[in-house]
Amino acid sequence: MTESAHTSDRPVAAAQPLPGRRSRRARVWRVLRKAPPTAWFGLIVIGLYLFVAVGAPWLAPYPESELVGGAFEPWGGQFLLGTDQLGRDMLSRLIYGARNTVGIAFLTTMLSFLLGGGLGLMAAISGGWLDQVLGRAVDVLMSIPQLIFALVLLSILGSSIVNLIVVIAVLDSTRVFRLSRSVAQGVVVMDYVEAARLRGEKLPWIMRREILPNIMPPLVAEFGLRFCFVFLTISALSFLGLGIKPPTADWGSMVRDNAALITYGDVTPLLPAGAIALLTVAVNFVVDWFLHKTSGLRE
Amino acid sequence: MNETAKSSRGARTKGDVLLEIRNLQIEGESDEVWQPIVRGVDLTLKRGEVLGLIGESGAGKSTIGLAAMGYARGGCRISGGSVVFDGIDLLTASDETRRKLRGTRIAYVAQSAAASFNPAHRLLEQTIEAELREGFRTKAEAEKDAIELYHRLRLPNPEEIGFRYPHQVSGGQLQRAMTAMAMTCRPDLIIFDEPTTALDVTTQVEVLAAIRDIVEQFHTAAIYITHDLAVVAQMADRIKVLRYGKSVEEAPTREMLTSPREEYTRSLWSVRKLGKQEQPGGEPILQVKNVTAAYGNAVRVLSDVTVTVPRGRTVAVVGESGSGKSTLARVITGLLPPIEGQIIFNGKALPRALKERNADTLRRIQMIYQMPDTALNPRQTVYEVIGRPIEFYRGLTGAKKEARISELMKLIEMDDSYVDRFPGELSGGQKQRICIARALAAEPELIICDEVTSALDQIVQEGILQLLMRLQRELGVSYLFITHDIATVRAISDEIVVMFQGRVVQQGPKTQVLSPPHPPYTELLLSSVPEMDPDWLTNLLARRKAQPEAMKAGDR
Amino acid sequence: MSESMEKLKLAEKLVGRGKVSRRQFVQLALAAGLTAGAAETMFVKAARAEPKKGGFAKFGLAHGATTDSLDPAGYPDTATQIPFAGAMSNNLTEVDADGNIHPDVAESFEPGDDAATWVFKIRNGITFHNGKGVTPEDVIISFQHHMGPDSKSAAKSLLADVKEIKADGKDQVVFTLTGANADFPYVASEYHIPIMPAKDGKADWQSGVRTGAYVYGEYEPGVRAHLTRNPNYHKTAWFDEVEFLTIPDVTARTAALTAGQLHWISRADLKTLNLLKRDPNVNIDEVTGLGHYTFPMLVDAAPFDNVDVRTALKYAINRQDIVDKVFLGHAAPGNDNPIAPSVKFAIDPEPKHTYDPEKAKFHLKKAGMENLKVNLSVADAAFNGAVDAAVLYQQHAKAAGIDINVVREPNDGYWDNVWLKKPWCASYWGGRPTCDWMFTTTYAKGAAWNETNFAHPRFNELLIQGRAETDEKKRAAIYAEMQQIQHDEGGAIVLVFNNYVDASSKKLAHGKIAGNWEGDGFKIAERWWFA
Amino acid sequence: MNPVLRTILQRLGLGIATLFVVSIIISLTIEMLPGDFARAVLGQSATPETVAAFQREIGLDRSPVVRYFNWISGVLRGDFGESYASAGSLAGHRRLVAEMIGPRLLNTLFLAGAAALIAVPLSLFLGFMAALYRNSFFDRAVNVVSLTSISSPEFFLAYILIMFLAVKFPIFVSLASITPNMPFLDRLHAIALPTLTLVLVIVAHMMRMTRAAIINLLASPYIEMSRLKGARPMQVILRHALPNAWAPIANVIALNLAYLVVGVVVVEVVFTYPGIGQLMVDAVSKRDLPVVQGCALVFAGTYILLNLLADIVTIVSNPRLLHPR
Repeated sequence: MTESAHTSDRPVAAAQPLPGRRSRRARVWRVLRKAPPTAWFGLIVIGLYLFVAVGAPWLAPYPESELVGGAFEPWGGQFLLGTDQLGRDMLSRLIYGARNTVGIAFLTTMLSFLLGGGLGLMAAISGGWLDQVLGRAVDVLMSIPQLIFALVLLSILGSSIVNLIVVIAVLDSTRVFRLSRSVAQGVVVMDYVEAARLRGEKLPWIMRREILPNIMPPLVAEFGLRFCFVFLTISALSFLGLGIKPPTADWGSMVRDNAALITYGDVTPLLPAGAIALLTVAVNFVVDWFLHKTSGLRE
Repeated sequence: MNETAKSSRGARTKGDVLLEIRNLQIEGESDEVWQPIVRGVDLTLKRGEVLGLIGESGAGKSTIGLAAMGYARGGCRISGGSVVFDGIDLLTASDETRRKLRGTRIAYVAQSAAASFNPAHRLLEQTIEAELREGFRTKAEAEKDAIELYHRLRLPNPEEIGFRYPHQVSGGQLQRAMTAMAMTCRPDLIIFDEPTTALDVTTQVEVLAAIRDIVEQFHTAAIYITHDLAVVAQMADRIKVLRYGKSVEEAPTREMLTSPREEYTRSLWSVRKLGKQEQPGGEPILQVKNVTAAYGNAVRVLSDVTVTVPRGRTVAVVGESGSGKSTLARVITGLLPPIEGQIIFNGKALPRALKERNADTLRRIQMIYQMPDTALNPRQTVYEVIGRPIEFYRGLTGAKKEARISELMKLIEMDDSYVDRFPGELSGGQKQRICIARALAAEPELIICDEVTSALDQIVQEGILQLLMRLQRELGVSYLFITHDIATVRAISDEIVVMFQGRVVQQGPKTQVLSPPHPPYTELLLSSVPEMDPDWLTNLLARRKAQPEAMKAGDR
Repeated sequence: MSESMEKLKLAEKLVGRGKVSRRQFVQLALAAGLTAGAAETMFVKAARAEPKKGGFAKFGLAHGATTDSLDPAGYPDTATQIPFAGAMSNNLTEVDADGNIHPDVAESFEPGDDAATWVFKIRNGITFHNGKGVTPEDVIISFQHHMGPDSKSAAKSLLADVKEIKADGKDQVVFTLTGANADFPYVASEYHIPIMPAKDGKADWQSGVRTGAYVYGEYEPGVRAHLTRNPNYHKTAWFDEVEFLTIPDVTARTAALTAGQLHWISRADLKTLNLLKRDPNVNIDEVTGLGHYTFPMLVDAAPFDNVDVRTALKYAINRQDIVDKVFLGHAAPGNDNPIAPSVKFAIDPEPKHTYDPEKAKFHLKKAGMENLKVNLSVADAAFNGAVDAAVLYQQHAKAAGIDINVVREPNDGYWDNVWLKKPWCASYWGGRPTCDWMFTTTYAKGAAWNETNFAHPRFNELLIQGRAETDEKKRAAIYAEMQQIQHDEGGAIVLVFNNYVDASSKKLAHGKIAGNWEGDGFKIAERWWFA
Repeated sequence: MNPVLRTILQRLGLGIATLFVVSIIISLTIEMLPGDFARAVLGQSATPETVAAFQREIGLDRSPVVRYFNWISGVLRGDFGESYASAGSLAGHRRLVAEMIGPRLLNTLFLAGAAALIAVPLSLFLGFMAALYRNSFFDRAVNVVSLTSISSPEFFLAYILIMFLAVKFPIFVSLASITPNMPFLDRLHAIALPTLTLVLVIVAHMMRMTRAAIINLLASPYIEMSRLKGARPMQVILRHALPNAWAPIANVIALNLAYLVVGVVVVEVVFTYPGIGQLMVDAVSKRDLPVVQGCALVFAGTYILLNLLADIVTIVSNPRLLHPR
């Protein structure tokens, strides 16, 4: 409807200012300016986390796992948020926890997207037996309880950080596979994909150049959600004793180590849990807004 | 016969004013900025009168139609003016008042009946929903009345069709069922929003006839919205031409057709005036020989099809949806390997499947699609779209590639400055030009054009067709032109292939195919194309009554 | 404290158990110099502690697995020990809260001439839950259940020197040992050896029929066990019903206690003990036990096969720091001697293994293993605070140039997959009441639970000598040498002697809590009552 | 009904094939775990002879392939085998896997059922309301609350609930220990907190998906048509949107119900609830393969069955599939 100004396709003599590459930043800014407060809140929180994660060694007042005081020192004074059960500075561990937990969750999610997304695209484009085989394999993986299977696999492989990332990424990639396959199927039928095929383009080009850019919005949104789920899975594993090993600060085991305090109304264990919740809330806010922007759901 | 039809329509008594729209202003939201869509339109409709609203896409026709019900779509708002229906100002009335009018006193018939019927309920339930809700009739009475309406709308099996689900009924029948649904409460006003645009021409005739009759029988006022002047000429007492949300001119139907005042109005049927001198066929570049094809193990979509395209010529393939036109294109390109038969290109048989063809073969046959929106990757700039085939087939990069792109942009009559744009920043016609440039970038010998103009407005169609013809003259490229639109066929083709249900019904030079005597299907197809004559429909129906068997193919 | 005052204290206790009348008590009180009025008040207060029958007590235990069974050859932890060994069963003998040995299913026991034979007389009229009287055959079968080549019982090595068990008449059983063992009545009290009825020449453990205070009821392994009072018990039990629930999560345990769903929980969370103490409805029961926590190294696995590596690791840990930070003072630092100070013949070996990174470095250099890097496998399933202790240890060892990699193991299956398997892990011991017993169970060659794979010829020789030796002085010398061997060469880093820190509802009352095992010597169900 | 039946049979066949593959994978992974049941139970006291005797007794001496085929042929006859547990003793008293899983499964289903009975209607209601009044204060509030509850670790929610509803205000109990002969109301009281935790976890997800499904449908032309026919807002949702929303909603519900059965190990641990998740974790740690297999089959079967149900709802709610042309 708003296209009326372009109805005529007669060549326009004087080109209008081009929305070229230079103005992309301006466009992003324009979109951001119109973002709702929740999205802003989410973006700021995510930015803050990234800043803290990157700058942990400079920001933290004390080293990650050094004992710097007595156990359970109160808040304020030398230790802003007190100390934990061993006398490590809570604030420093929270800061390093951002780096470890967020970093690991991020790597895991990336890996699961590379794996699930790549296979999903291949299944959608190729169809046929490849699609069938991958689809069935994913069915099988999804019908095994994820957390318990992760526990078993980690027992077999040993719970190193690399194994943790790989195991969770593989198990989680099933969901990514399903999503990317279904959204890619919507794009595969498009004429421009057919045009690329008719041109004689090979699978990687079609995947990367024709399909991927068009399924990015739902994938990015899913990335945010999966990131949260991976985050929660890792903290659940830590809770069950198979997560990130000490003395690395990670929020899941920090909650678990101090959980007993909750029953006495002490908020210390709430801090790492709150940090988890805050980040996932922030990511979800941004994802929500992003989905809203890209799905064209108006009104 | 002509006289009777005229008198029956002329005899309609026009009553007092039913609907009065004054200075209507409607805005639409785009990127959170409100921009005007309708800018001060006035409209008056008397009881029993049919007003045609005509204009290209973006003219604001549908928006005005919905505003006549006091309704604005999501993302739109009525920002000024008044809509007075039978003394009630719909814009200031309460939600409840408006809601109660809708479906009872003002009804709506949408463009796509298939999408507008709820797939979860049977037709009859949906037909009688409004009157049951308002308690006008008992369920039994309402059902009886609905069946009666189905009868009048000449739906097949009127007793039973209501118990079907929407997906079990064909498009033309759904459109009539939707008209029945609009009629159940005997409204004073019906808004018809392009009710036949999505239908084949042969089906369109039936629906038009049914709608016209029932509107007359119940003496209902109507606003008939369409982009097709020939169609509206059959339906409307008066016609109003819209452009950019403004009224261009308004006149009684006959007056509008014979002596339009505005240049713009004349341009609306400009494509019909395009013509091409038929060129005799030369050596064949493409021969489709006895091809039979099917999807999976399902029924055959093509049986024993033979088509020849002479070099440097345009062969038009016509037929309605489901006739196998597009499948023919898929078979030629190798997307759908045929079960039997051969594709001979430049005297050599092509491998059946796409994978077996080499890049040079692929280069020589290019394709242009119906919907430029889906044919262009929305995430690639014009530069990437046109540049890729140059790079892919010719291996050109850098300055050479850019020079070639610039050359192609000139060929399609577009400025170089467009190369950095994304398809979303182009109009429909511009997108289609980019598609043409992409095909030309491969330097093909044959271009398959699959309904390349049917998604475009008339005026834009003309531009595209002229471009294609010019390119043929300059570059000597051959076209296989798939379309359902006879006017387009007239404009561009040298030879015509008529297809029906997967078979070739008739094939030959344009003048031969278009002049009688015709085989029955060609006759039906040609006669169903609306003409700029207000009496065309009346006359056609009368003619067909005399030869009832000709109609059978159309009632689908 | 004066003698009369002491008598009064005892009397107060006896009032609680209903053994002293009001008149007797007031007389004692007056003798101790109290006024009659004060004596009266004191009596009422003491009498309120008098046990009475009734109620349904629920106990929350830190252990339990679905593979647990009634078979006393197993009984890996408190989930089977407290309900089945403690509440449901009796042994021939019983150790009381003060560490004294008493007859139980036996009425009396006598050693032979050289303490190499022991005669146990079965209590007159004692019956199993099914009404069947206990016969010498039952006793013999119950012991033989753990003996013989096919036995997989944990008590096998404990009974390795039992040569023969014979019935003597209708109510006497004679044990003939391969060598003298003055501690044999203590052995007979071991929780793996309850008296079970014989059936077809085998011990019938499956039916759950025993002689104890409570009768077998419902049992879901790894979840709960529900027992009801034995009306014909030869002693007295107070609760009508008892239930034992497996709750490995300490937070869940604590919450259930404070919410009143449980009356007693084992292993309260030390980190939050101060907070739990503030709960007006909760008592903290702290008993210094024989129990201790260790980091056992397999002495036959590299690099722990080098005694200098072991010594270095012993010097590289700051036990006091761990006591303070992990156990918050509820423990005593160890000196790599597994014998608790309260046990007879215990010594405190020299040189003291206190934190000394320089000595650790010296020993490492001697072993040629500077920059030692080792894995320490821990989980809180070993003992509450094991992970924290290991992390602290890691810090301490850094100063000595030792890189300890703390491997966090899953709690589930820790005892099956890590303990006795991984070269270095964390472990806990309930402790044994005699030197001989402790060493026989844990450090003797071939012992089922030899968690360090310790096989020291001199040590094993001394173990045999010690049993035969009747001269107290010589015995003391033998056990002192054995303790010194453990201290110098043993594979176990004895971290701390722990206190049993349990928590209970104030609704429960009890006498002096025994420290020989957890849960009032496993007998909590029998000895405690609702106030 | 023919297409429904055909689809059901097709899916059942696929499901059985999936179960088969799952059992193979589980066998493989358990074989790959270090140690076996005999060693796990015998511990250090094991001599090579006793381990061998033990292995003979429970059949661990045969090759994994033979054992697998024995087991699977038993399953095909409806016999899930015997647990290795308590085979360690001399007497041959073993527990049937079915006996071990049965009560635990019932417990899990009881908890899942309670949670579902609250969560499903609640989330549907909230989803409808949020869709109907979207961008209203109610919608935004529900959105923020649901996001927060999705974002919190389960054990965290559980501890918070314990703190408030069991310790500070002792309305419920933190220990969800239930026994077979407990009165029904007492059982409900006992599982109140785990139920609430699960409800918090899944309501958010289901409600958001319901809302999205409804909103998605509200953009359909037939919804606009229903408005133009003068339908009331509630009628639009209930009569025109809902019948078409059943398929996505059923899928979300199936996914969440499967989660309630399969994914609640953490909640079981925190509340000491004797469910099947803990049983499987226990069995894995003891290498009790038959029990692990049994649990895995139950889990995978649940997942497959619920998805099948969702498929059936999809077919039945979609006239296109139910009444083909």
